[in-house]
Amino acid sequence: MSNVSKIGDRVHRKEDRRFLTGTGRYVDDLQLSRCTHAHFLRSPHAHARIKGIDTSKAAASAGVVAVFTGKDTADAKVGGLICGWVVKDKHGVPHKAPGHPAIALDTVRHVGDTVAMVIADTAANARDAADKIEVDYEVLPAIVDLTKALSAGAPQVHSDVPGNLCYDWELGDKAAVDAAFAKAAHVTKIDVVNNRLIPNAMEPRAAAAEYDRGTGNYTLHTTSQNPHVTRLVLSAFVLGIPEHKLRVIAPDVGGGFGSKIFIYAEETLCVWAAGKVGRSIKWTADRSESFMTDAHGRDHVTHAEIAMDKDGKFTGFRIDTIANMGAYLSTFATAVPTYLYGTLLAGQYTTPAIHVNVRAAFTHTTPVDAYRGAGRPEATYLVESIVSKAAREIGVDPAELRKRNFIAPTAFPYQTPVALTYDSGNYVPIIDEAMKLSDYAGFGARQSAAKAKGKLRGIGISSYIEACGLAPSAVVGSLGAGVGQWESAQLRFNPTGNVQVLTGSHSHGQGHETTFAQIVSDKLGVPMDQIEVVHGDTSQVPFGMGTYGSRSLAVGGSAIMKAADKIIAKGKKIAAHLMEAAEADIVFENGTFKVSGTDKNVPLAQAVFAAYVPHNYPIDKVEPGMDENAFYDPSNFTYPSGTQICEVEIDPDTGVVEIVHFVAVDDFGNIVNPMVVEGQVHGGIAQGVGQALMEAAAYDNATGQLLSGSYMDYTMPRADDLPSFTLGYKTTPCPHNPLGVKGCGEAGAIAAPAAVMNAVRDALAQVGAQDRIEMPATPQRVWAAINAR
Amino acid sequence: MEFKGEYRIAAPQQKVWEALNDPVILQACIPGCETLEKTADNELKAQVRMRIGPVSAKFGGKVTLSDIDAPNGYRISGEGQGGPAGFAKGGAVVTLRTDGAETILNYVADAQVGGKIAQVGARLIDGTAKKLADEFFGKFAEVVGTPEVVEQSSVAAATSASAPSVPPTDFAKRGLQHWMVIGAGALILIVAWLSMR
Amino acid sequence: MYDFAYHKPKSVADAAAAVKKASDGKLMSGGMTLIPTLKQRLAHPSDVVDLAGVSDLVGIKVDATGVTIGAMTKHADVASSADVARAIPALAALAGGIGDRQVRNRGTIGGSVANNDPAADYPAALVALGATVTTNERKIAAEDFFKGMFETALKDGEIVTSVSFPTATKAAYMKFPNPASRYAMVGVFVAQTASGPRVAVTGAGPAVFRVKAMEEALAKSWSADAVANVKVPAEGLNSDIHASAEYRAHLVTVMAKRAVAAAG
Amino acid sequence: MTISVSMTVNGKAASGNVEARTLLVQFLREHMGLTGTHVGCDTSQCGACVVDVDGASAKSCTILAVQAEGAKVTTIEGLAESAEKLHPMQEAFREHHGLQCGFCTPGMVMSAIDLVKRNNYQVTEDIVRHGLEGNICRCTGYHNIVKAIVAGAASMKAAGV
Repeated sequence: MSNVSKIGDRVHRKEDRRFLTGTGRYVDDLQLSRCTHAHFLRSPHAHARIKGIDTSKAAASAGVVAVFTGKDTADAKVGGLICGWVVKDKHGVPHKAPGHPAIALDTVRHVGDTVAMVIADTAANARDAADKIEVDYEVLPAIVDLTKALSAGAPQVHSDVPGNLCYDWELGDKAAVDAAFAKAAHVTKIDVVNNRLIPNAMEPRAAAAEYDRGTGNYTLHTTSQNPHVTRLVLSAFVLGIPEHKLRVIAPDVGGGFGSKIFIYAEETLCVWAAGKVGRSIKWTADRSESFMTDAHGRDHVTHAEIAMDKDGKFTGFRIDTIANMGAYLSTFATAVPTYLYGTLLAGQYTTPAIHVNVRAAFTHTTPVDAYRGAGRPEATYLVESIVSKAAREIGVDPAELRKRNFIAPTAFPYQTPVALTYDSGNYVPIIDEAMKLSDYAGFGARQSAAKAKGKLRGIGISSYIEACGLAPSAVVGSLGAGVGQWESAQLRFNPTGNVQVLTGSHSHGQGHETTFAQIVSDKLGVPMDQIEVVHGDTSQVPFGMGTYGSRSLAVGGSAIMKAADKIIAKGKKIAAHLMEAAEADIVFENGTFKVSGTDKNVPLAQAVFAAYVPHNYPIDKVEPGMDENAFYDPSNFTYPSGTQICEVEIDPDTGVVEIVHFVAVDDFGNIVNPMVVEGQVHGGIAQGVGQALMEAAAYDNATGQLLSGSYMDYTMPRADDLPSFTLGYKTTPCPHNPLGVKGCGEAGAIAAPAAVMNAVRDALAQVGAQDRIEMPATPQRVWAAINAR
Repeated sequence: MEFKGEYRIAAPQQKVWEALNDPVILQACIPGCETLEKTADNELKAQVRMRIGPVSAKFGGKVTLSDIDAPNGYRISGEGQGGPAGFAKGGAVVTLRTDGAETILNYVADAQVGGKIAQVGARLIDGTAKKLADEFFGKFAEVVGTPEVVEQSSVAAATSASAPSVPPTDFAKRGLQHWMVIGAGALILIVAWLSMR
Repeated sequence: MYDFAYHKPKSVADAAAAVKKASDGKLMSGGMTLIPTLKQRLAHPSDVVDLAGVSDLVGIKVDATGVTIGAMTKHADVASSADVARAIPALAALAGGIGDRQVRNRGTIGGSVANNDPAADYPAALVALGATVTTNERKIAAEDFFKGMFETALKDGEIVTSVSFPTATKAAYMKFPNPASRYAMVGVFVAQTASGPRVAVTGAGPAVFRVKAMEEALAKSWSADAVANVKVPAEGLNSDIHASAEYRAHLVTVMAKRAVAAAG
Repeated sequence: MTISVSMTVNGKAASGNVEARTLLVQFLREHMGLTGTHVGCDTSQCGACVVDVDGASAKSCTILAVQAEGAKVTTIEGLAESAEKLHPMQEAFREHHGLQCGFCTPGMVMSAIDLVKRNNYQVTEDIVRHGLEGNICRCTGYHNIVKAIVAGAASMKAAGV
């Protein structure tokens, strides 16, 4: 692989060899010396008062090192888990932030809430001991039904949050929207439920904490998407360990999809307890725990109305949403249904007046936070569902109605009525390409053929916009974020010319080790096998913000570009000295510094060597060494867009929905590695299809029990549930980052639910059942919709 | 999950009421019931060793009687703890009324399970309830005799292959009859059993 | 999982003795249900008696009258047996659709029938084909064997040694899987047997059951149309988050129709 | 109850003392240090733990170590001929980007090899999709896994493995 790669090449992944040979190193693979094992006792109740806990039998159980309860952590002044984004309500009042102790003190608030921690010499002994803890619960009424959580008389989740209302937030010009509706030629109304999802990264969360008594240093190996943020939160808010005494390492991580952004009780407790017992502690969730305690995603109920003029141009859009926070606020929970949702409700359209009201509610359920797409799938599902419904109501083809309302390519930068300024895009060619790839024109014939064999065929369109590449720190700060949103990079050349690329982003499947290397290879002309990408260790890598919100390439990649520019600038000074030329005459091409207009040249490796062995070196002008840092803070979000078209066939006898064709055409800006991008789109679509057709966290409304708590009842998409996908691209480069990239990680999951459901509704329209179906459109639900009287 | 039913019992109301309150009869009818004892006027304690398929565990249950209106009925509620398997709890309002020489028993019961059993065994919760109802019935039929069903409810019993010619509705009737026997305290034990899957 | 004493006897008699001797003994064949149950700590047996050491429980015999399958024969081996495929193709197809490939590579017919999970596939075949279960003590007709949810005619220490299926002139099995677990949400096995048509349903109720009305309709006319209008009452059928009793009842008819069509 | 077990793992004799309750996957990971075999669920559905036991794929989270007494077990670590030369199926996954986070990958590759062999090296997209019923991947949407296995079948046949 001693080749130089270019941006845009389909380069095979550098990380694959270790994953394919079983030599990846995930947290649970670590073997720590004298390691103990933690097990957490979980609440079986959705809401109960803890009247007493007797841990004496557990403490006496074989191999037990320690048993901790909420009292122990409170006595030790362990801080509560925090929410890092302050949302101010429509009156400017910050959201309600009830306490979230790592171990419940006197009340448990969801099934799976942590009640006690047992540490023993083996995992089995820890679990045996946990079985012996006796908890005296006084079971209290629970509220899990989101539509009732804000009603008078609903059980209260927190005594200091009256009516379970976390915040009542709005965005947009209500008066302008009301005026638009007053003049509307047609109004389309819709009620949608955005079903609660459980992320289910295949690697369960895990933590392995070490404490060095000699130095007082802590090390946490954990399944994190953002180890520096974990360190920051644990140090500054929860445990009070000085930041420089806590090292957080996120090694190979088996998928995250948002669920591994957050700072959870278990990881926190392992660090704290390692110090307390003076031994290493390891904990790996079993899948049951993942179901109960990984932050869930989505979970909205919405009523919306869109106003149109006589030509089908959207004139006003009003949205009323209730969003579920779960029992406690997870790390970024508050931002998801507000700044990642409300601001995206313009979609790709010129709708001039939009007003959204979001009320966030506490319930006795697992906390809800960002899951692949985070807010944007909810917005897209709503916008694209109501647009297709409007098209049916006014008798216009849904593709045509979309085109009529698209923002024109000449209108960028485009200011929406919901705060964002879209930077670039060109939507018509995208939908045209998607229509071509899906043979949209030929659908009628296929629908007739299906009908002849007793099947219902439908086609659905979803044209999404997302705001990603999170984001300008000044903007997110003004909106309440507790952290900056830049990214860091360091290019650390070694004297022999190879380079380590240290990034504050974190790869847990996205392929950074390859794409980031490609950027460096392209930019600096260094062969791929001379480049190593390092991430995930707070003591190796400069402070970084991690990976979420499709930000790694747009922000982290741009930081790498910036660091590379610094390398080139420094290299020019060295090369000018070595070639006895003026710095202004030096150009850098294909990994070599040249004196412009001559054949004199110095390869980068030679400049690097000179920097480390500065015997002949401009030491008065340039420092030795070749090691540059950069921090990049973008000037705007990036705005990937695209259109997906899904075609389904429904068997009315059983209600089974088969996806017969799925097309996605995206504008991700410039593409570094098409192979990796396609993989991201495939995976996103699968999760979106999962939401549309099969996945749902089911709680028993009366008891708050999680009924879909294993793969026996939570339907994960499998290979035979999905087709192969047809992908296409149209590119408008991002105008404000050096790579011209927009981000691709979430697009599939954002657009797919609406594409699938619009297709399902289109199919069901043949029997008048199009308004009787909600996600997930399971066979039972589809059958019931068809047969409803 | 909610059950309700109405039964005609060929016994005077006072006798049925006494049966509803007789731990000896109840223990005899509950398979796997190792102990059932009165701990106070309105409280019973039970230990049940229960097996369903591969599942086998010991449950401890506590039963409370309230709203007592002898001999017309009461509310019974309670819960069983199955250790790491989770818990089960439930309640029933039982009412009796005389009809000639016989007694009409009505009940409205609800049962809930939680913890591991609810999380991994959702598909079997209802079925287990039905199975347990059947087991109670068989046992009680031996002990007390064969009462007559006047009306069906949502509870139905197993449609067993061993008697394929009997339509499901007949099984449903048989299943329902159990509840008369199970009456009060036993319901909670059933619930405790449910919690095993 | 709680720990237990492990035994691997070499004969059925030793296995029966070992499980009887234990205070709370459990037989294990493929372990595909038992091990997950133990992992969830939903059982705490004192002893586990592994039948894998009893070699004469494995094998498939086919003759003119039918197919006899040893209790420890794996689903994958039934599915891939050319002899079974020739004698009762529907049986091979059913075995090939149990669980997933890895479950079929370990799970056994004896374990499946002895466990009698309400959503297991094999019981439908046994009942529809009129199979006989042979144990170390006796022979039991399939209909007498499956008693209810997870309940069989087996007594303590009684061990299934083989299952014998008579051939049928026509037979097919159609399964509608639970979308999450892939267990049968409804499975219908239809067979034209020497004693007439038989329709057995799994997954829908607490245990496998026959649908007399469909059998009578098929006796008059063996065709998909004959069962298409036979409705099964929803009362008494299973209900969960994936399928109400009504939906299951409906699926019984749909799957029966398809099974008859597939049987030809 | 401690029991001594012996088996052949990746062609080498392996033995150890385990509890009766020790699962094969625990034996492989904790006793042998072969951490390529993963555990992704507790209900035997995800397939991250698939290994080959005596020529058939099996979920090592649903087998007791004592059940594998005397067995020949092959794990993901036993496939590649050398550090440089991957098994054709591993190579196909790499070539077709059939993996992202890598966690399900070992089980997926082990299932794929079994699937290909059982279908006599003749697999179609449809056969592969249905044949992966016991394996869950959350990253790839399966598209590239399916492509990889179809291609891997051809290279396995060509390589005679």
